[in-house]
Amino acid sequence: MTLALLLIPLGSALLMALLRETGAQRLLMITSTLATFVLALGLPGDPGVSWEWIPGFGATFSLDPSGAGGVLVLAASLMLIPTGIYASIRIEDRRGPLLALLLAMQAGLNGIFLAKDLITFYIFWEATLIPSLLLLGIWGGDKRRQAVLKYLVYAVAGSFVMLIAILALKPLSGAASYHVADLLAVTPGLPATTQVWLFLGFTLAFAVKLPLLPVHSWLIDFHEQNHPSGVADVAGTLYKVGGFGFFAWALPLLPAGAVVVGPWLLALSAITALYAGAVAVQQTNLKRLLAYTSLSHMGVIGVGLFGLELAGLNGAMYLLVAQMISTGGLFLLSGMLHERGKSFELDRYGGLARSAPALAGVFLLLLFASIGVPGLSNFPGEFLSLLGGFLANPWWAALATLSVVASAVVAVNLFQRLFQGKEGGPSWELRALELVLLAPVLAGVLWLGVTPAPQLDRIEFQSRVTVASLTRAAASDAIPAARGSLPGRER
Amino acid sequence: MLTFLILAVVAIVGAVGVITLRQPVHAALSLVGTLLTLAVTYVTLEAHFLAAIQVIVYAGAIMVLFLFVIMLLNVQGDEPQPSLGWLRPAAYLVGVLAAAAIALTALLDPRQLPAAEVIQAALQGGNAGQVGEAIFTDFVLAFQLVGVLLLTGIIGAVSLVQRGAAETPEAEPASEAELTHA
Amino acid sequence: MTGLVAWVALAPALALAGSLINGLFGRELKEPAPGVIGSVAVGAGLVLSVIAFVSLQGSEEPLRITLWRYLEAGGFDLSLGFHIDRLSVLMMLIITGVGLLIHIYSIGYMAGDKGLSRYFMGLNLFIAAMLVLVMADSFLLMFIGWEGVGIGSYLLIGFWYSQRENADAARKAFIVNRVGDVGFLLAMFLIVKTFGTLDIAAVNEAATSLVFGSVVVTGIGLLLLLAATGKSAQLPLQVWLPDAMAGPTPVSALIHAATMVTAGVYLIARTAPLFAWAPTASAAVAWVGALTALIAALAAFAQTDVKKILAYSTISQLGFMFAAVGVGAYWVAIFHLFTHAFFKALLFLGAGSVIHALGGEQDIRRMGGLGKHLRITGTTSLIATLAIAGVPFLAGFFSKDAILAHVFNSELVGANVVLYLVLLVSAAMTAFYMFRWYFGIFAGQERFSDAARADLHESPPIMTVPLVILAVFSVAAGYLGLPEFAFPNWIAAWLEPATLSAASFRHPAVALEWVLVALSVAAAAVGLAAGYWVYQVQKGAPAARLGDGALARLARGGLGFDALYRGVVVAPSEGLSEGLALVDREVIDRGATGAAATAGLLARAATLLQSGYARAYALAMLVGLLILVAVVAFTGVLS
Amino acid sequence: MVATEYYIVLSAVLFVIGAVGVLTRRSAILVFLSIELMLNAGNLALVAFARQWSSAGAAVALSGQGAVFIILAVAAAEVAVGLGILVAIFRNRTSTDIDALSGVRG
Amino acid sequence: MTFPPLLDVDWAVLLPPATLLATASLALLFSLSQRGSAVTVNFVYLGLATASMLNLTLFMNSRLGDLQTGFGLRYLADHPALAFNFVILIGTFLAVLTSQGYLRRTGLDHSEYYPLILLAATGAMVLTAAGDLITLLLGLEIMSLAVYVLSAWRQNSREGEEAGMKYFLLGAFASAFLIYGIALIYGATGSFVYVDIAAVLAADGFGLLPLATLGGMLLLGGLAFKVALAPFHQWAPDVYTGAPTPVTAFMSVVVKTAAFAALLRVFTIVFPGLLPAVEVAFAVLVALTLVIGNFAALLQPGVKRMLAYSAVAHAGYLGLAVLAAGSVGMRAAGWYLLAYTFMNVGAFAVLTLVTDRDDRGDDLERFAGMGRTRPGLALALTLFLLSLAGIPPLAGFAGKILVFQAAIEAGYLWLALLGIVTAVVAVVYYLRVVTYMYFREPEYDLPNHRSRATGLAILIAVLGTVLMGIFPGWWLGLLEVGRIVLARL
Repeated sequence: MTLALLLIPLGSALLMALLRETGAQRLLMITSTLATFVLALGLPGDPGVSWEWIPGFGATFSLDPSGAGGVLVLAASLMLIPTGIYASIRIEDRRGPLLALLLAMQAGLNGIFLAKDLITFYIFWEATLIPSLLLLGIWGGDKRRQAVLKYLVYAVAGSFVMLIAILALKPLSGAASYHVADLLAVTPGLPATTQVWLFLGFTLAFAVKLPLLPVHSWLIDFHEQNHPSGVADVAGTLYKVGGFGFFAWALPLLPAGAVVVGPWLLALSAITALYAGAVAVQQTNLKRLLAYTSLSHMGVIGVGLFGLELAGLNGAMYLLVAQMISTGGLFLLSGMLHERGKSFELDRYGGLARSAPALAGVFLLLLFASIGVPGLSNFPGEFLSLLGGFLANPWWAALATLSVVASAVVAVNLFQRLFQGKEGGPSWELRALELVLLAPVLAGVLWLGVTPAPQLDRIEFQSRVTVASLTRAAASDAIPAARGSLPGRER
Repeated sequence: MLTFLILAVVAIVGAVGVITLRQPVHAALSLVGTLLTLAVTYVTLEAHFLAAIQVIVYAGAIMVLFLFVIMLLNVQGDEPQPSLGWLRPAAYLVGVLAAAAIALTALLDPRQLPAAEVIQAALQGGNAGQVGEAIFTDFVLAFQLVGVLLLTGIIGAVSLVQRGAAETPEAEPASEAELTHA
Repeated sequence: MTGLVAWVALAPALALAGSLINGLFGRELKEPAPGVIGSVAVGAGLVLSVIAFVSLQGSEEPLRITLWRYLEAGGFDLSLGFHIDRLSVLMMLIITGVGLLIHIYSIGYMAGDKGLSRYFMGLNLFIAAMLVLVMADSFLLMFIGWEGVGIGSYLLIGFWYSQRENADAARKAFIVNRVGDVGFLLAMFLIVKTFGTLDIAAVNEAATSLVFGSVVVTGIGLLLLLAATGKSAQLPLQVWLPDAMAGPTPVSALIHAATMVTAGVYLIARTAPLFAWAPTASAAVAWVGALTALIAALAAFAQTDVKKILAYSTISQLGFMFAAVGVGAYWVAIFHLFTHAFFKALLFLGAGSVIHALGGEQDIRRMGGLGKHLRITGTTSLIATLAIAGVPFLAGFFSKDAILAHVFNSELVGANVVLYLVLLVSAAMTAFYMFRWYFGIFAGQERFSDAARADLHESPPIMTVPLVILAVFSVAAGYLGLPEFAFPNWIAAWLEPATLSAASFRHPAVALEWVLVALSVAAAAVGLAAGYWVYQVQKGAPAARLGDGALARLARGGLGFDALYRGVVVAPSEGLSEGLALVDREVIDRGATGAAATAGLLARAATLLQSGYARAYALAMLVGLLILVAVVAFTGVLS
Repeated sequence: MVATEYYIVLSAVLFVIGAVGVLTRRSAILVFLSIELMLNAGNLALVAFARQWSSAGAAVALSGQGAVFIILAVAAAEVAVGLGILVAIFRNRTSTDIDALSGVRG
Repeated sequence: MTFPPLLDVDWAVLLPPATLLATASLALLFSLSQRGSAVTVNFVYLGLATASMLNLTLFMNSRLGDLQTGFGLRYLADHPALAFNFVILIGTFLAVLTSQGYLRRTGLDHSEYYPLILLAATGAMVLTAAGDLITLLLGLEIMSLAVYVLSAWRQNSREGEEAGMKYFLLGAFASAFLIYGIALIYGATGSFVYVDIAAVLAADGFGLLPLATLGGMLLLGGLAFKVALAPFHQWAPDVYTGAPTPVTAFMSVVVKTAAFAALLRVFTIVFPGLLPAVEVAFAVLVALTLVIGNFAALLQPGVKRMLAYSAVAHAGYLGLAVLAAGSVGMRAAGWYLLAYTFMNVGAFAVLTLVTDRDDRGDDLERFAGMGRTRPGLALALTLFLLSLAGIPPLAGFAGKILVFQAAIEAGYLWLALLGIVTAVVAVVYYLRVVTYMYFREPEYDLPNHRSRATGLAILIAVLGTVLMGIFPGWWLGLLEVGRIVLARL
């Protein structure tokens, strides 16, 4: 079944590329995304697969739905239902290829989240680059080529260095294979200094994708230049897998490295959260604004991760899940708005609440979800992330908590500019079909906000491993030595 | 020793002639001089068969071929106008360094020359029989491969030259792609 | 606890359901269906609250209802649940009771508005959140309610969003509240770090095991205070409440007078044991309250908007409550909260009735003499005014007197007298500005336009009946808390198990207590008399003379806090934000471009070597060989 | 008898002169001639070393001379192809300047 | 008079190259009576098939543990050599397929073309299996002479002339190095046979290490030229640009495979006995190659020339495997070269179909919108380029991780890091073509060449690129088992 989560989207993608007829394309999209979602619902307890892949090299092909990955898959497959169907309706130009790429993207993401072998993980990690690049490059805006280049260089520079760290991991530790179980048995025992360097290698890749200051600038262009339907942005939002990378790989495998480098990254994350919030206030373009907002969330996620506390790890993953849905929903909505207003410039809008109350209502709900209003999806994650950071370092966490204010400013400003103020705008109410499409998003936002415990349990199943590893590392006395060897260490 | 020095000087003078004489024919003849000197040197090194081959094949056949081509192409000397002027000093510098490196290495661990009897016993003057034996035992594969090599050389040379002036370039537009939109 | 009482857990759910119905099917609902639905939902909540109240009569044990597991993270796990004790049930009664009245009133007040269902959606949402806030058994659930009421408030302040000012006011309220929320969040983090739990009861219990007055417990207290100042519009976060008057008047009555703004007081009372363990934090609370009371009263002097006067009055009264909780007189604060809910709601609804009658006019300078036109409104408003002014035998008198007495008797030696005096002056000022308000509207010359006069009418019964009911409570509520030293005090006894009235107070001679009562009566009388003299006898001439003085202007603008914040907080933040945006655009983004340019240079350098000359290539080869040899030679020499 | 090292030095000098010739001569055919000089330098070294290795017996010594024979053949084949290329290219040109063949660059 | 010991003359190990030689001769004779090579080419396929079968037989034997050598360890048809032979055969096959339509279209269809290709492949096989320096030299020369001629195949074209001239002169120059190096090694050790040299070097009291090392360096220089390691690489971009595209494809894979095989063997058997710094010196070459190859490719306006530089860069990646040496390095290089053969020949094959008949018109601008006008070719080219860039799950990725892993295991983490950083640059220039094909509107009418054979070559290359990427274990498994001549037996 786990394998089916890759094969269904991938097979559908191939089939989609061949289909010419609109109706058939839509039908396939609906069937595929729904089937994937239903399968994702049934993931818990599924045994997963593990095959030898490159025997002499020690790579296996291993997928396992336990832990945070399964939850992320669930959220991603939920989001792809409205996204895919909306794309199949909205996109005119080269629809088939776009839908195929969306599905390919989904397959890749599922692979990233489910991989239990470091090489398998890397393959999906890198392979997902291609559909997202093509989505941006073919259907993007006027400056898409610059955006593509920037995205490409950032992503590849990070992940290639990570590749070296990955490749070095096995020979240095003497692990039997790249399977997580084999690695976990030995890599935490590596000398702390080695771990620090390897961790930095992973950090480069994950920090770019998370993203953290100052390697975030691709994200802004990425969102701004993607197709106005917002479809690719949703896929791109799903793609912010850096946090997951830290959580599932870098932290548990290299705990001593994490303990040494973590505090620095915690500070950086806190700064990112606040910085992005502050910059978001200045944005006049809806997509750029949303991009900075989600960057701010990513900072909060970082705070949760690098506090290296159980609560924070759980929260970071949960926020990632929630963020997929809330921010994804906002991008979809902005796509719907663009269809009506043909612009993302906020100056062009105003007073829409009167003519489009449902649009305003849904938008506001998602905005609230996104700024972490309790009872909605982002709150548990945000709360736990900041809590985790606070337990580790109250001051940086407090700084990050200030981003709560910044995001509130952004949200209410945005809502006011779009929906309040002057009246008598055109009638831009959501159509029934669009409301139906948004229903899964809203359901997800509420579901995640009201009963987070079941999903958090699944996440915690995995975070416990990490925390155990981290605790052992923190207790060892090799750390101070490594800390001294870190460049730029203050004295 | 004196013989060696004379031979060495002649060989080097000939070699310098190759790289300095303006007229290609002169340069080629200068090379022939060096090659012949080397043939004599081979004799001093107990390699009579090779000396003969050097004269017949190298100084004879190969150099004649060279001269033939020089005549055929009516090759003039180097173009008078300078190009890559910086290359010459660089070449000399690098050359000196390279020669020094090789010579130093060679002189680093001087070896005692075997006694004349030993050399005589082993090489027996390097006559054709001796060398032939080496070729047909140690180098039997190499000998076969030399055949292949020569075959390749012949086919290659023929295919290049045979087309000759007879070949007319295909009449095709400079660029097949037409600019459809500016 | 099971049985009928457990159904009380449904109270917020019912309100939420009402909100959802109004929200989702608003377009299909015909007037007055939205109002009826909303009122029924709140009414059901009231019934359930009464049931809970009754069931708690005999028992001091709180009613605990576990809902579902919410979070579980490492050391602390958390189920959502309700903890309904005597304090919460009192709050629930206020919320649903006053709430019901205001819902009913709104049916009349909002009649004909296009966004009726949206209005009741917001109102019900607010009730639901407020109930959650007071019923919560953990800080986290309380925070859920806390934010929920904030959102309800945001939606309702900006209800008439077409006007920019209203939307701005809503935005301001939300953001300022969010600042307070940061305090709440950080407090929660610190609580988890310290106690490993967010259960309020457990925290209260565990707090006493810490060192008395230790940094941690003080820190938690101060952070909670920050949260409370945000929601309760206390210094320094009081600036949003006057602007919040942009919302419909019933909203102001419910949210910005009776219930939501008291959440801060409730929060501190709820965590009384913790604050009792943090004297510094408690003192801070008291000082914040007292200063707010004074400053807001000052600001109230100069307002011309009927609602803004009430808004500053609310801030001021909340200051009294803060002072009370600050000195540890928790039940007293709740008592004042209780009485204040009635008379302040009444004042707002009265004001609403006037505004309604005058077709939207809010400027006190264009009112006057309305008492004879709007009899019910005028009478009930007078009762409320007297109550808030602290006129004996009305509700406000008892509760305010209790506060003054407890402050005076508190153990903040030295400071207690100062606090007392500040509050006493504030009390006198309250009486003064409230009479200015009352006389300005209901007595004296009629200053409204003829057009308004033509339309002038008393409000329909659906609005006046709630006024009357509230008026009754504004009188009667005070008798629940007669001065302890002489009379049985029901409310103190009722709240005792819930709020730990353990904070010790001096018990001076009864004579002194009577003196204190006399002083507070005197303060009310002085204020009253002054108000009567200035606005009734002199027709406001002394005030007019002050009219455009700098002080008056300052007071009118809320004593310059807005300007101060604009200069000290908003402008620098905006500057920072702009600066960072610039940095992001010009430095970080450029950095990427710069890297690309460097790569381009390297590329050009690499191709420059490719000169096309075979001889140069040969040289490179020879050099390469020399490099090989050199590397070998040097490594050999080195090793 | 003259020691092997002297022959090696001579061969090194010839080799380097050939290499410098490659770098400095602009006529393709002269470049080629220089390369022939380098090959002969190699042969000289081999022959000198063959005599030196007489110490290790006839087989070792003679294999050096055999190698020279093979290299002669290699040189011959190279010359055939090389001159073929030269003729094919310069047949229609007035000069054999290889610097003229530097259009492909960058 | 002492006779040397009788040599074991095991002609059977020569069967694959001998088959190619025979095919070349037959094809030449046959084509003399033909105008064009339409029929002759079938001989070529037949010969390649036969050689493959024979090679397979030997390969299976070597897997079973037979160490097949001949001529007193002068010819080592061991497991890696036979594996490399497969790569050579596949590369040759794909190059021939690509040539078929191309020759006819461009009027370059002369009867000696296929015989020369086959002779070059013969030389490549000999080079791969060479167990002594003389065999190495001869294999190299056979291969090189044929390729010199092929690269000058297009006469009356400036680029073609330049290619032939530069390649030949510099190649002969490099051969002179090689020969001089052989002479010095002989001078130091008294032998040409790898294992004997290794034994002498390893013997106690060996006193001529500097001389032997200098010889090794000269040898390395000669081989570095053939594999195009910087700074011995400069011929490559110019020659690759000027040679007919199928020949470029052939050169970039077959010549490279054979030269790397020889280099690996020398590096594995002979070099460990030299001064240890030799490895460092080689690492410097690899580092230079990685930087220069990748950066020079970055801004190339022509796709063919970009691919030429990319070939240089890939030599750098293969250099990493060479540094690892031994069975690890052979395994990594053997895997990489097959993957590289598929993707590189594939890319060049696509080029032959969209560029002009004179191989010009490979400017990046002309690829604009190819995703619309020639979707199939664009997709194939995209796959090849992505694979070359090392993006998973294509063959290039698995190859990359294998060579990088090998280098890291050999202790060359810094070089691996350098390699990966320059690989970022590589991604940019490869994907630049993709962005032109897909992210721009078509501006030019591309020539619409059609060739079934070339199409087949592209299809095979696509399959190879994809399947090797997804199932890398198969070929790796084949490389794994079997015996290798590593040192004195």
